[in-house]
Amino acid sequence: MNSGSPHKRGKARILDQRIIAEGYREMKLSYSSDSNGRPRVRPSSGQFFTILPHHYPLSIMRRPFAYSDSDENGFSFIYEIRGPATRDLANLDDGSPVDWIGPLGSTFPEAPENSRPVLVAGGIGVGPILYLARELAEAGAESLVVLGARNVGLVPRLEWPETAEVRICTDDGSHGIHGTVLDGLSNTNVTNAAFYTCGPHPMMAAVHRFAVDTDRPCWVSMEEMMACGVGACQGCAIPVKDEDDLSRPAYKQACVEGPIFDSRELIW
Amino acid sequence: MNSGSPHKRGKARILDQRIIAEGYREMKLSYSSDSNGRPRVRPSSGQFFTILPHHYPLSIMRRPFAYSDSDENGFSFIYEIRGPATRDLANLDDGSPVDWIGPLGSTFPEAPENSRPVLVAGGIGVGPILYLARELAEAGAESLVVLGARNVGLVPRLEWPETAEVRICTDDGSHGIHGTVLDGLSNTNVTNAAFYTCGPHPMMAAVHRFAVDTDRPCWVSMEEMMACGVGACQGCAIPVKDEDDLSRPAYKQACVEGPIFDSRELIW
Amino acid sequence: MVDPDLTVAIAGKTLPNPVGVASGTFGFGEEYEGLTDTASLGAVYTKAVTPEPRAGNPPPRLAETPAGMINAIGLANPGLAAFLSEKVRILERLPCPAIVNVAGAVMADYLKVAEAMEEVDSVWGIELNVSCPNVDHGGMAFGTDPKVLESLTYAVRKVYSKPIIVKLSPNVTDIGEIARAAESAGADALSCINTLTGMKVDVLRRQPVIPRGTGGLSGPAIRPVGVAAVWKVSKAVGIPVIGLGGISSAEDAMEYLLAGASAIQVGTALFGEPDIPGRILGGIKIYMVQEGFSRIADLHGFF
Amino acid sequence: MVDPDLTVAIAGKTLPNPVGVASGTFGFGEEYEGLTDTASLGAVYTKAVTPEPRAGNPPPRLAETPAGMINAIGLANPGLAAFLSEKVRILERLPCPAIVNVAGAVMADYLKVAEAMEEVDSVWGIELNVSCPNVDHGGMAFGTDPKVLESLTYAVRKVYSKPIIVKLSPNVTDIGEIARAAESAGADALSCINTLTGMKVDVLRRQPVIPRGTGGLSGPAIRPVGVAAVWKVSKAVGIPVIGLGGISSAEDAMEYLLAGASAIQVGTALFGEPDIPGRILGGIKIYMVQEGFSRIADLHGFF
Ligand SMILES: Cc1cc2nc3c(=O)[nH]c(=O)nc-3n(C[C@H](O)[C@H](O)[C@H](O)COP(=O)(O)OP(=O)(O)OC[C@H]3O[C@@H](n4cnc5c(N)ncnc54)[C@H](O)[C@@H]3O)c2cc1C
Ligand SMILES: Cc1cc2nc3c(=O)[nH]c(=O)nc-3n(C[C@H](O)[C@H](O)[C@H](O)COP(=O)(O)OP(=O)(O)OC[C@H]3O[C@@H](n4cnc5c(N)ncnc54)[C@H](O)[C@@H]3O)c2cc1C
Ligand SMILES: Cc1cc2nc3c(=O)[nH]c(=O)nc-3n(C[C@H](O)[C@H](O)[C@H](O)COP(=O)(O)O)c2cc1C
Ligand SMILES: Cc1cc2nc3c(=O)[nH]c(=O)nc-3n(C[C@H](O)[C@H](O)[C@H](O)COP(=O)(O)O)c2cc1C
Ligand code: FES
Ligand code: FES
Repeated sequence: MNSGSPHKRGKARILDQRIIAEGYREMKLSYSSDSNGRPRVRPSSGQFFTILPHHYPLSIMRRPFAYSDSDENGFSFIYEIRGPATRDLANLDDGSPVDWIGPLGSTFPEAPENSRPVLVAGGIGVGPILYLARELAEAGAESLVVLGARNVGLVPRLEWPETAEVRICTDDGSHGIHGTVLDGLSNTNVTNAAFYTCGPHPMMAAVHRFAVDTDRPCWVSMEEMMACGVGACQGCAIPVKDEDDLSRPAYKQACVEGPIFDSRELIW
Repeated sequence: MNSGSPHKRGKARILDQRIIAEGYREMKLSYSSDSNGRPRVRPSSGQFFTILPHHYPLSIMRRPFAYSDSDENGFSFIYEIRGPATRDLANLDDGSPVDWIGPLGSTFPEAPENSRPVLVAGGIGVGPILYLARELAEAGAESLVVLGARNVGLVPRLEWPETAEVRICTDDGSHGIHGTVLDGLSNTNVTNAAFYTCGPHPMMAAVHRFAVDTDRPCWVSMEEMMACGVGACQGCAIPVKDEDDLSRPAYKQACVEGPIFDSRELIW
Repeated sequence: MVDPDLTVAIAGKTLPNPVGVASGTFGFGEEYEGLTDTASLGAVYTKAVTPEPRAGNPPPRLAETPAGMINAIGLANPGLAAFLSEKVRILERLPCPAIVNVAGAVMADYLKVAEAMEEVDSVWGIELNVSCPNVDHGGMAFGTDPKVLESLTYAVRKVYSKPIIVKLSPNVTDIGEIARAAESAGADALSCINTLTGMKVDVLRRQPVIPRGTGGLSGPAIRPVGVAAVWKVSKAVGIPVIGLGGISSAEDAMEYLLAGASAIQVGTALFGEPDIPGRILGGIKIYMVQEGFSRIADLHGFF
Repeated sequence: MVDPDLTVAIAGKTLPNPVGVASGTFGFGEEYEGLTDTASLGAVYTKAVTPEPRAGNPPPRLAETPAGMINAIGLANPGLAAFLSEKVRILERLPCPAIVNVAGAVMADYLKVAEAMEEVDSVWGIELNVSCPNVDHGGMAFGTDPKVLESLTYAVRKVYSKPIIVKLSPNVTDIGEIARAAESAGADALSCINTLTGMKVDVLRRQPVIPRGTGGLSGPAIRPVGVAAVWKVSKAVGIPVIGLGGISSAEDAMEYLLAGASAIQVGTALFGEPDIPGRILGGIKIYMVQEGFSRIADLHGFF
């Protein structure tokens, strides 16, 4: 088997999982001790892995999740209970095996020099944003994190690095700033901001427009249905601008050309 | 909902299960305390129930099992681990719910007066035969039980009533009588025997022929694939002799006209 | 909030609600007594009735497949005479409409049963099974050739005045063409789909599990095929379409209703959960209330 | 015990073993690097190649269904020129035969790609995709009309000398008739089945999940349909049949081989378990050894 490729398949065991908000959990997994149970390269923020659903093959498609943390011993992710695969995850006992393929996809790029990373997350987007904040902190960089949630019950209880300034916005004002993440960005000097965003599509679209208006760079993490996760099936098409011919649609593959895209590349 | 019908659907909880032979288990279940969790009538030996497979609807068909015991609090059965549904059963924790429909099908008829019940079982047929032996013991009747197994590892470790004389036969002679159940029947006065048999088809066929040769009554418990279990789908056809017209096939439904049949009715 | 109107109109008659139970999976209406409430059903579609009694195919007649099953019952039924003398009594007692599934080998078979049904008051309508893949002369030719289907439907129409539902096979190149043939010959509604042709092999015996080779595949596995068929058929015709194939939840039923069905039938899912029709109906009601629909017929036409 | 002979003969050439990976699920052969061992594959069937590049359909292109999935990729591919300049290099490096899946909207498209493939040494043979249900001009007409298929196959035969495999659609009334048409026009083998037409509805959005409505259903759900089709087709023709549809284990593969297939392909199951082809091959070997078979071709003909 050729091992030039960075991704591989392995089994990990659930170390522990905890509820971090209504319907949201953080799960920690540990690699098995043999080298076969470990990835070839350490996953970076923005990247994802896929798991085989517990009810495979009734649920036939692997499920992608973004890393929220990772070290040589294992990795973590944050997930929302949505359907069969995540319901099964929530019911698994500690110690249960999870079949993963990873790391997959592109990473959040480094911010341009002298810029200040502004990380904007909502919903299931919080996992990769947390990982990015951790990486930035490790690199000694400061960051601004803006989190959006509908109400206080959905605000994730997480430990953010000290170098991150965290602003929480709730639609109903039940916690933090009353309003959306854009309200969370007002009164902020964005002249040197570099935006990184992951979350619901409308939220990312708003951050993209804000970045365009303020002429700052913006990277987004795109979600699309995935079957193979490795660029083989063409299932995960993201509409992009075709520089050569704007009249016809062009697509990129979220799994290998993304999930992180320069927001200006995409059709919003 | 009309409740003229004897069968109903309910949930029971696994009280406990134990290994009784290689690949064979005895499972005890208790009805939930509300009347909805209990059957309308107490199941009798020969009857069966169906369970919804744990992996429903990947496994879409309910699975039938014969009662091996039953009282007002619950019931038991003996099963062999064969495929998806029984593998799941074996992995369930005590306390897990099991979705049952029962009691279904016909019962072992009473033996003619002055006859001696001879019960012959092999493999998964041991459950209903055990229940019949128990019922006979309760009614104060003696019985002869002949059990066949390939080898000692497959001989079920069970508690038989004291009024039952139990003979065990193994194909390889590793336990009890060396030979088949027919060898177990030799040296037996069968002039007043009434045969009841459940197990592999060739075994039941042999017992049937033995009963015909010795001119004694014989009841057999037939297995056939079942979908509805209540006579609605016509899936569980058992070929029987058509008295009117022997040239064309006739069938009876194992689920409602059986599973217990007079062996002379059937085409062997 | 007013309760939504759940009735379904077919040829001037109405079904009390859209959730029926499919032919061949609910016998003649009494077998599930104690397990399901027939009063909550939109209709019972009976097992197929043929003029003569049929013993059916040799066992095994059933095989399980991923999220589905194969059956090859072979139209086993007591025949028209026994139906009239024994089964009609059961249908009379049913608290919901009874629709008789009619099958045969040649056109005269269908006509004979249909003519007899014309006289039976307790029969709400008939469903022509022109799509049974499990017998050598099970009407499959009627269901795959538009011209043949047209003349069959036309002939039945002449002898039968109450609702005629033609049940379509998915095992065709162009189901819309077949649907139009049935409509033009006077069918009042179409039901689709019957089972897909399928086979399972016993790899150790090196024989098909079903002695005759192939059988009919049903269950959740085929639901996407049924929904696609209903969508196509409802675009091809103006008469009501009754959707079935793999429905086992209210959400599944909603897929069919939104794709163009005016009513649905539950088949294979009854085997696992006999009381599922009532729960499906409950779920449809909740959907309608929550999404602001007052009539079943308003549920389709969005795409 | 001698190792069984696993080779498969098609038109005088051989595949090293019967387990290939299906078109559209394995890209152009390199995407699963590190996840599966291409050296153990009987063949890689590439994603469809059309003369011009195709962007494919708008998302979502995928939907999950019970034990299956629907796709509507829309033949997204870089086109013939990019295939020749970029993908051929990958195929050359593959340690197993590469079979190029050829698609188009009109006959000239197929001929153009086939002609180009004639010149490419690293291409073992071609598979004509006349059965893609996911594009408006995806060759579906070629796959449903025996006469049209016959002339297409005949024309391709004239420009292409290496093995031609025609991939059949299950969405037809009589697959045997279509199979005979392809054989009579010179096809060297047939593969079946492509996906079934299926639809999934998003009941809250009240729209089909796939924007164009229907897509192609694949996965374990369709296996019984594929096995039945292979059985019928292998009875209808004398050329080898390559079976696919829902294979995810050695037992599934054995069902197809016993039903008449000379080789198989694994598609959807790769998404869940990319290394499954090797394990399927291992299981086939064990079956052959335990059951005393020395050649793959001896596995069929029992029914
Ligand atoms: C690159 C990427 C990263 C993701 N990261 C996270 C994360 O960190 N945390 C998190 O909670 N969720 C994440 N998701 C979404 C996650 O994949 C779905 O929540 C999960 O698949 C739901 O599965 P289910 O069976 O529970 O629900 P289902 O009911 O099966 O699906 C619910 C929704 O999940 C999405 N989904 C389902 N299957 C797939 C699939 N095969 N590919 C893509 N999306 C699918 C669809 O939007 C679907 O409508 C990510 C998705 C992508 C593409
Ligand atoms: C009336 C009756 C009484 C039975 N009593 C017992 C019993 O007391 N103990 C016991 O271990 N087994 C009993 N069986 C057999 C039992 O139903 C099967 O062992 C069980 O269904 C296997 O399911 P599975 O998913 O584990 O295996 P699978 O791999 O799905 O099936 C293995 C075999 O079990 C049988 N089987 C599977 N599904 C059905 C079905 N829906 N209906 C009938 N047979 C099926 C078939 O022979 C099949 O080949 C009985 C069967 C019948 C018909
Ligand atoms: C056991 C069985 C018997 C059937 N018998 C008939 C029949 O007699 N007449 C008929 O029109 N359809 C018959 N069908 C087909 C069903 O009515 C239905 O069209 C099909 O099963 C698809 O629906 P489902 O997936 O909900 O079961 C039968 C199906 C099954 C499973
Ligand atoms: C995502 C996807 C893309 C496909 N693309 C093609 C294609 O380009 N050409 C083709 O002939 N078949 C294509 N198919 C069909 C498969 O090759 C195969 O015939 C079908 O999926 C059934 O097999 P399976 O159930 O093992 O997947 C595609 C299938 C899938 C799931
Ligand atoms: S998921 Fe297959 S190409 Fe992206
Ligand atoms: S299992 Fe349905 S009639 Fe017996």
